Amino acid sequence: MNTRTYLDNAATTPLDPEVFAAMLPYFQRKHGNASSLHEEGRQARKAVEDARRLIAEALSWDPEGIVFTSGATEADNLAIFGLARSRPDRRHIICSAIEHHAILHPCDWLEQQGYRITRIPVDTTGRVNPQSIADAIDDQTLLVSIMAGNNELGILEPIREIGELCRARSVLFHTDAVQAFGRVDLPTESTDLISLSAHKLHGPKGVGALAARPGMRLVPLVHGGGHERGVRSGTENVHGIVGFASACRLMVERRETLVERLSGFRKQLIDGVLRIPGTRLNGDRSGSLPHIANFSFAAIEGESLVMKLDERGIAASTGSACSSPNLEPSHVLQAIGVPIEMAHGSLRLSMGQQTTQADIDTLLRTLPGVVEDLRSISPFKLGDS
Amino acid sequence: MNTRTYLDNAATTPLDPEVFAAMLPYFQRKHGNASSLHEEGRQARKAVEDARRLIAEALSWDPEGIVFTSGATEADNLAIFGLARSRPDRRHIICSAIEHHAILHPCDWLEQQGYRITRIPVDTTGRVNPQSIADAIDDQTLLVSIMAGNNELGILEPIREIGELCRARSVLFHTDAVQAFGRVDLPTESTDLISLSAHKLHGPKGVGALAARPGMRLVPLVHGGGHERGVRSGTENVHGIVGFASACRLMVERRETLVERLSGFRKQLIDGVLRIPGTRLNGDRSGSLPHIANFSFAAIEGESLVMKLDERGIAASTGSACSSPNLEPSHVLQAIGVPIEMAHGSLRLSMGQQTTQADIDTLLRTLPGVVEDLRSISPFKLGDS
Amino acid sequence: MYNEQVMEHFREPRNHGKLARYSAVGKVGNILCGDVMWMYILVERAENGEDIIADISWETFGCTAAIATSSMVSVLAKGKTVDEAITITNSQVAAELGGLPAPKMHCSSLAADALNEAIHEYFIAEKRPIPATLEQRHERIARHRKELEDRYAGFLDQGDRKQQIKGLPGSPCC
Amino acid sequence: MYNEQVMEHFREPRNHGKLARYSAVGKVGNILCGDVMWMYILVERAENGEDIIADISWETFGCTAAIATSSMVSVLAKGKTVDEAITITNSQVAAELGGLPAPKMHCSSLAADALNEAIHEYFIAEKRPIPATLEQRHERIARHRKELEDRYAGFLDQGDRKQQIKGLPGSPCC
Ligand SMILES: Cc1ncc(COP(=O)(O)O)c(C=O)c1O
Ligand SMILES: Cc1ncc(COP(=O)(O)O)c(C=O)c1O
Ligand code: FES
Ligand code: FES
Repeated sequence: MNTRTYLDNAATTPLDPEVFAAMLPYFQRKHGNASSLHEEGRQARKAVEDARRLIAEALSWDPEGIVFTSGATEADNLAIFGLARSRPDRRHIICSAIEHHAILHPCDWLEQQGYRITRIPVDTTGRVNPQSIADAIDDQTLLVSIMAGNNELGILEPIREIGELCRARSVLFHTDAVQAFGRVDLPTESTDLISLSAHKLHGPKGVGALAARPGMRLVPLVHGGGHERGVRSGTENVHGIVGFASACRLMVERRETLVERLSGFRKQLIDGVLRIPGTRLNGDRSGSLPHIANFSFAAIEGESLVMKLDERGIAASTGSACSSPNLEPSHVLQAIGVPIEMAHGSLRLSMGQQTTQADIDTLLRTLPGVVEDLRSISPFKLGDS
Repeated sequence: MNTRTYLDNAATTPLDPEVFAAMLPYFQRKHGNASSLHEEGRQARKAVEDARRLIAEALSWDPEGIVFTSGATEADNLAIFGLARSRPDRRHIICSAIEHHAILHPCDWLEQQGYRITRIPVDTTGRVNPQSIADAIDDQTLLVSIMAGNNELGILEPIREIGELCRARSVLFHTDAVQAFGRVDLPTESTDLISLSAHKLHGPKGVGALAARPGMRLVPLVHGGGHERGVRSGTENVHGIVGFASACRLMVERRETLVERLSGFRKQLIDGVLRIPGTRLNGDRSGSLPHIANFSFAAIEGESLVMKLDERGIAASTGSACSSPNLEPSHVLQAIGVPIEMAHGSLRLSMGQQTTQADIDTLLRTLPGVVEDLRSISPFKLGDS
Repeated sequence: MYNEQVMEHFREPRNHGKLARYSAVGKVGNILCGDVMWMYILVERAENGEDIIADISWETFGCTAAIATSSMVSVLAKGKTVDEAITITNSQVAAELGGLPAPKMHCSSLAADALNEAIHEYFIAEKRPIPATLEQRHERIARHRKELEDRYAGFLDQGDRKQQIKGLPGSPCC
Repeated sequence: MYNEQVMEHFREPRNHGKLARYSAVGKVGNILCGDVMWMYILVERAENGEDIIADISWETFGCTAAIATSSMVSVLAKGKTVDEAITITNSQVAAELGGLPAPKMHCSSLAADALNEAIHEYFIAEKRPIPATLEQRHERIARHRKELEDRYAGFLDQGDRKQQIKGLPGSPCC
């Protein structure tokens, strides 16, 4: 594993050494429970509250509204269920067809309970048309949830416009900013709830947050000792929270240079990969997150493509059916209408702060041969169809 | 903080150095997402599944039934809500009056939704009478939840008997074994669900588990990517899970010597503290967890007692009203009927594997003076009442 | 949680204990709620005819904040005229201590109330006309005490302080 | 996830590609489900009169397991008599590979099915009586293909393979 090329940073990012250094004191030396009265407890409490302030600052948010969770999946669930249970009179939710499962599955569950769920379709690049959201809002609408940037395609959604139109219609607006935070500007002033996850930001796994407007009533998913102002009980994951805050701060600090570098790499990736015959870009060249690019290759299947790349030292991912535990293809690729023979052969390349020019070169040097190998054993030939 | 005496291990324990060493590779070098296909992902998956097996072994449980959560608060909630939502026909739950809030508050919530909740009273030592559970079970009973060992008093509940009588009546039995696991034998064969938390076992904060009989249907609290066999979605906290497993293994390995040592310390604590006039032991000398002892001191208040001890380098905790954010006294001390003038002056001392004879000596040397100081400024005198 | 000033008064409380000789004592709080404060004052007539709090002390059963605010109230009142002492408010006590955590603000009102009650008792004993603000505050304190006693009546069982407190809501463990 | 044997066949697949000369081809799978396997066999009459699978090759669109099982089936069948080759089952294929992850077991059936179909086509072409097990399996495979085609009919739009696959359920991202 010495010279691996890790291009799956949308799945998870390696922990930043500086983040790890920030966490280090909280494993053994400062091990207190943040609810304890004594010195050890006060130290932990201070760490948690300092972290809350740091994250609030990075988001331009009121610290009172930051609720720490075990990750963005929980944050997304808390947004959906927390609001649904606090406002049972409103039984209509609007989301996009390409939300993460952490949004779609809570919505599916509510639909079974009799909620109306409007899943807004996207265009062939993956973009939601704000007008279709305006059209879908009615006086039963509890919440509009549209992700800021899509984790498979990298496409950015027009969340500023959507947030503003929700505000004008007095409907709450949530955005899953797991991939977008620290990479693009978020229109926090027109957003009511934001989900974040530390491990997508070179922070630790197992911690995230829901930022909610202070005072917004959310019924907890997890009841107990009354932590996090009663919205999320459970002993605080102090080292995780400290690492999360440190990661947020670093993302904001480094954003400008990072985005510039990754945008350059992304262009190289797109130009280079599209030179391979029978290839298509899923998503769009522009209006995208800087770190994610998604492709499809005719006549080959994505799982075997990822495995061949892995054999050559490159980590990437795919939305192919064969790669999923239940053998169902990516709902995102379906939603943008990728042609059948292309849908199974998708490849997501995603970069992090540690990504180098050498990584890009390695990928572009290796990928054509791998694609060719797999095509040479495929019953479909490029000229086909 | 160099020579602190940490006697609040029931609140949280310092991370074991060996546990930390086990976690270390999973922060930076092995940073993959356990759902990813590639080498980094497979490494993470292996770590998670190895951990699941280790914990299952430590519990004598089927690994298929181990669901990783963000801690025991979530595990307790998942047991209560997960079952309630999967079996909506049964709307009666039995628990003890001295369960942790992570059990009581989900029950309170269900009660608001129309469930019947029977909160079994305890005797003056904190013990549940199994007969009163047998009497409370009816054909609507979904679940009996009785903790294995109480976190405030240390008292052990007769969970083997309770589990067996539940089994005989075909009612599911859950136990919160957060404090008891690794310290006493658990009757796993007569238990259907068990909650655990890593940070109470010298493992990391932010991770725990619900062990459920394999195949038992639990409706998830958190829906999404379908992790943990669909019962608990969210990217796995790999380093946390690895640390949790390591901690469980060490607890089991060291249990015999640890329990012997701590039981000896506990006896010294009880003998020594009761020598202070106007003192009472809450709980019981025997039939208790080896690491927890709870006392009350007449005429003084617990928060100021804990703060005075803290000033002298000793970390402990109290169930006093003044120490709680909402100024309500411990429901556990209330449930065992601690006399009023004693209820406010409680002190919980709890030990961990790092506790030494010197810690016990320090406490016993320091406490009498601190109690006397506070009594000297109290309007109540010992002879009173 | 507590600032250094609070901790300093907690560590080295000023004027604690019971005065050997005192003019009046103000008793506030309730053992059931977990805080009880007794404030002793010794009032002396100065040469200019003013009533001076020549000495003051207190006994407190309560938390760190309760002890620190008792101490601070005694410092603030000592040497003041009774008329000046009446004007000491709980927010002043908290402010002099550099602030208190939100859930602990009530402790500062407890200390200021105890002083108020001591002075009120002094006025009664001296059969002096009671200033309106003093009386109003006294009535508020009495009302509050009555409320508490009613709330906990079930547990008090006619003055038996040994009565057990089963059934109060909530808890602070972790 | 995959064991070393599977990975070895994936890395160095045996007998892949299209035979220059073949007696029959078996085609199974469906592009909509993401796996398609074509198995080519060259059958030769041995001196003792037996039909031998003298050469075999395959083309596969599918996952690692699909590729490895294609490779393994070709290895197992090569040089066998047709009658022997008929008896190769998918569990045998998986076992020879040292096992497959549970969700990938169907890939091994795909490979064994492709061989079955090739042999079935050969029997038809040779106008030979078709053994009952071969025919049963052929019918099962045909039924399954029909089911899949029905299930995806909406997306297929009368043979237009370019049709988009909007609306299939689920996804594998993380
Ligand atoms: C857009 C998006 N939302 C939510 C999640 C879930 O976050 P977590 O892994 O913290 O549960 C992910 C990644 O898994 C994501 O990419
Ligand atoms: C008995 C008991 N149950 C549950 C919990 C909650 O566990 P966690 O801190 O992992 O949320 C605790 C401690 O906080 C406990 O002592
Ligand atoms: S071909 Fe799709 S899972 Fe094997
Ligand atoms: S005396 Fe109880 S909170 Fe201060």
